[in-house]
Amino acid sequence: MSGAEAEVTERRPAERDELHKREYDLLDTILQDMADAVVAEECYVHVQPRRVFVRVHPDRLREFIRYMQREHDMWQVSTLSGRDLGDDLQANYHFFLNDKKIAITIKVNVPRDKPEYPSITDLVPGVDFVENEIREMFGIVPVGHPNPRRCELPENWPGEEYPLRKDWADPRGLMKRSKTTGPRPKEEL
Amino acid sequence: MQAALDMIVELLVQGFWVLVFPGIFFVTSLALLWEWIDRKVYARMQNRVGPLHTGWHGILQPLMDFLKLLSKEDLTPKKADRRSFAAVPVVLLVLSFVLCMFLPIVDMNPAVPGVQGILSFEGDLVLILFISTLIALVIILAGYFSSNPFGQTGAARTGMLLVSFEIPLILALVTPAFLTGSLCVSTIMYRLTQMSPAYVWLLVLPFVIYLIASQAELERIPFDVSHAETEIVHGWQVEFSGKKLALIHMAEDILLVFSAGIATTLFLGGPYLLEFIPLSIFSVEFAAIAATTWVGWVYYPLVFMFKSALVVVILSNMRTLFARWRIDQIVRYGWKVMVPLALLSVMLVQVALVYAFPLLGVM
Amino acid sequence: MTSTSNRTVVIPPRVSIPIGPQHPALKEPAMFKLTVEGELIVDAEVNIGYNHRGVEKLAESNTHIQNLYLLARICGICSATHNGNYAQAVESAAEVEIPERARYIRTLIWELDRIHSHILWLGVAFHEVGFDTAFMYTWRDREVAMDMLESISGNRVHHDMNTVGGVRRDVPDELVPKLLRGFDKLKERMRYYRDVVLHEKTFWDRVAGVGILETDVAKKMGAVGPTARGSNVPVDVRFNDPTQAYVPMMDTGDFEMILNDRCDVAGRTIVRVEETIQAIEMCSWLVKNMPDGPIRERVRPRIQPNEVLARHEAPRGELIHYLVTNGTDKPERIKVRAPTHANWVSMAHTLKGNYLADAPIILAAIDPCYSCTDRVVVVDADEQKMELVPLDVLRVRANKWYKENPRRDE
Amino acid sequence: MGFLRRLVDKAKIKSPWVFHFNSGGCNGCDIEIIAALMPRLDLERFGVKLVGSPRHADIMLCTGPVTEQIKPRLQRIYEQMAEPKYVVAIGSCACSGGVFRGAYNVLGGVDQAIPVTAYVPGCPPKPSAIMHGAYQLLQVLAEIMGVSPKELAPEFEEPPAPTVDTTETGAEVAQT
Repeated sequence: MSGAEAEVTERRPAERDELHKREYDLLDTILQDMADAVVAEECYVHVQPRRVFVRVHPDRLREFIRYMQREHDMWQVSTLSGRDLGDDLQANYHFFLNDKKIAITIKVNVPRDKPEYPSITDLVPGVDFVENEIREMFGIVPVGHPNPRRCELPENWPGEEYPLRKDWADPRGLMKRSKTTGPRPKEEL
Repeated sequence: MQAALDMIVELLVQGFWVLVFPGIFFVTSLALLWEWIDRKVYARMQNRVGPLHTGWHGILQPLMDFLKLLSKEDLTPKKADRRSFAAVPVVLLVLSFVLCMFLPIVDMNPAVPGVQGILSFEGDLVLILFISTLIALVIILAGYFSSNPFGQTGAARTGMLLVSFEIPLILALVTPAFLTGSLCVSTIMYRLTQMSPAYVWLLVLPFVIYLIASQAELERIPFDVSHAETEIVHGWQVEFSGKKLALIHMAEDILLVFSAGIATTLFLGGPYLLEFIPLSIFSVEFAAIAATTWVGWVYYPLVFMFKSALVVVILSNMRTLFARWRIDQIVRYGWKVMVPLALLSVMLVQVALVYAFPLLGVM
Repeated sequence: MTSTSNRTVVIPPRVSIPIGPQHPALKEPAMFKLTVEGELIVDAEVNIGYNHRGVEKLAESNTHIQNLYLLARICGICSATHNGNYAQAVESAAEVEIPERARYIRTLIWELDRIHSHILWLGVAFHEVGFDTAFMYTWRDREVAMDMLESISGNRVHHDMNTVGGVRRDVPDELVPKLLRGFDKLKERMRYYRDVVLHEKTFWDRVAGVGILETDVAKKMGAVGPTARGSNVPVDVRFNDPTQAYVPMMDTGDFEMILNDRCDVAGRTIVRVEETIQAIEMCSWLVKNMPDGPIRERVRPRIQPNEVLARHEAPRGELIHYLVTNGTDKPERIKVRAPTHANWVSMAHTLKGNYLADAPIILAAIDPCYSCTDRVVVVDADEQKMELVPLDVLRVRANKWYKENPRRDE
Repeated sequence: MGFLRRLVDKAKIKSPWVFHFNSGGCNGCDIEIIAALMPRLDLERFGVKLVGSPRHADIMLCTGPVTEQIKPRLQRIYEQMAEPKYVVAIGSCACSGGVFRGAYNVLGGVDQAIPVTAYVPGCPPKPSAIMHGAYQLLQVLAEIMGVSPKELAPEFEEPPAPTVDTTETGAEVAQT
């Protein structure tokens, strides 16, 4: 599936014991309804209470979001966090099902050379600027975003540099913490 | 030769009156004193200490602010119209000095009965109202000259505010003129002191209206929407700095002195205090001594300062108690409440003068 | 006021008022481009990129312990929440159970932080509206809460109370009576401020009916915290997804979520004041039945590879830490989603259609904490026929205007 | 004229108008600056007044490690201040970049962007520390101006340091 930690994966599935019953019911309904859109072996219920992780194919993402909004009344969007898995880039949408009290994370993997996937801003307006941020920080481009623009990086930031990728090194080099440069001389300011 | 000498002496004496005692120097020091009182009351009402370390309990703080501003660098935005940008503070200061000349602090010309101000003449009440409108106009122009979007919005707001509070101010100031039938501030004040107390009850409502309207004229909370600190930074004053800012702050303080002065003169009986006591020794002999000898020169200003200090404390309390209103609420409140109230008080006075008082036999 | 109903009348000049990046109303640098028609705000545009410090990149080169201090410095007012939530994330990644007393102390610090943050916000709201006397009074009474925080954690703002596996300092028993007395004093003052908020006419005029955010719009735009609860949206992590000492507290059942259906700034104000009183009751409940026992658990610095989503109810809303560990003592990826970040879209929506004078109070209504957020959102003007100037042109025009007003006239 | 010159110099010390600018900090220092202006520890006793526009101010209180995006604005605001101007860097972020030193978007300290006169370290410095910093700055300026610092604030006594059991004393101190 992805990068270095393939064998020691960070997935910690929980047993199907009584504690995680509600989460497993939700996961089963999802797997049963949307079997083809979801990568089955990567969806699991986490040991931590009230957490479900699901991985979806990029092209079926919008359909999956509509299904969740229709079936499970998913309206509370939390955020979108990007990840660099070595040869793949991953976008995780975090939602919270308010009535079932379960936090569901929808993962979308995109290849590094062609990092695009359909944007869902029109379905969920809340993610409008988080998608901009992921485009700027990771280079993952949500196609069809209504208002792509420069987010928090300064104007003079070079276009194709993506600071949060693992392979990006700070051109100025991490300022050595201990070395005290002292106040810059007056004329240089 | 003798006439020339007399003329020179006369000039010097007049110069002393205008420049030093009841004139510019006295009014400026009074302005600094009132700003100190205002800041101290505002701070103490907020459980704070207020300025403490400059002079006795911070009394020199306004003076220090003024001197410091004078010594700072003076900037003019390139796009602003330089000459008029520099003219605005000077015009404001001159206008507020002229306004203060009409206040009867010391008896300037004994010929006319009662204490007369330096420039008191028949009809100076109308001139006062005209100059206060002129000041509002100059403030609006100052906003546009500074060519700063904050300045322009601040000037537009000041315009709306001052226009909507001009009418209540005028009606409140004109009511004492109805009672006494004269248009000279000093003679109004003198005749009011002679009248029976029944007339004083008619002045209570105009006094309240005047206080609220002058709070709006001086643009203080709850009406300081034009240079509201949090919305548009310092409104029309945002581009002024250094000497210009010092002059503007001094002009504002002098306007405070003038508003408090007019309130004491027309509504609180001007520089007379002991004369109101019914005992003959006070109302007759003391009034005569005060009117003629040097005692008046000390007693009248002291009473004047005491009464206007009271008014300043009232205005300062208003500042602490209220939040700032939005411009549309102020304008709506101005037209829907203040103007009808002012008209009502004028009608009340007319009805009382024409019908009620002759019936009750009040003279 | 020119009537904007019939278009034939002369349209007032469209002035673009830049509030910020330096503005007394905003305690932090944020650039709000309000396009104003006369006094009505037609279009609001938020640019908060001034605060971006690259915290996430920095966090990846720090160990977990160092990250605790770094993440606490993201936001000065809600520093205990970032600190506590990251510690909670690392502990659930390591799947370690921390002692009961440590849970209670961590939750006590969270609630105390909520009290001081809400009172601070109440003071700033009074200041935005020009009610400076109440601003002074609220901040004076906030000193009682600050002294309590200082006596427990040693520092007024950044407490750094938590560590991986528990809490760093204990609450000595002789401090408990003092805390209880402080809570009573705070509760009595907060009741006084609730009356001031409800009955002070000049304040109520400025807050009622301003900044309307309907319930469904709040849901769609992803509003969180008191901003959402002020529009009747049941969003509160303490009740929906309780962790630490909230679990026993919710079982007692005498606390319930505070909602208000006014949907305007007044609603949010009432929710925050009620929440402060509830937080004070929670604190006294925590201090009264706090179990004894150890306050720390030994945890090996190398955390097993794990993927955790830690959620916590910060004073401003739902805070999310998405942590991925990779077996070393440094996090592989840490994503911090601060609550104010979620409120930007809904806040920009509420700005439209209000007066310019209301802008500060609406901005303050979501209790913005720009240091938590460093992103930007643009809201287009509604379907009026006026030509909308795109963002870059506005920025160029703003820079040109700045250049034309240099400090010195040549 | 010597007396007038000395009086004006003394005026420059006695009424320092202050103006606050946050260049990307965590606003912990900002709330402590405002807490220093509050009833418990009132900075206005030195005549300090918080003004909103750089044109009116003498001292700029700058907090936060300067981020890349805000540096041009910070320098432009600094230029807009009228001439005898001083900058006080409040908080360890402003002094040296603090916790955020080394991040790719942070300059690391206000002195990398504008000349700084005084530093108040601490994360965040307590209000009494900010007050002490302000008082020290005024004394230093007094020496530069040749005004004897003694009568700067003759009866100035150390602000009441909050003792450990402060719940009720804190309130009492605030009440007085």
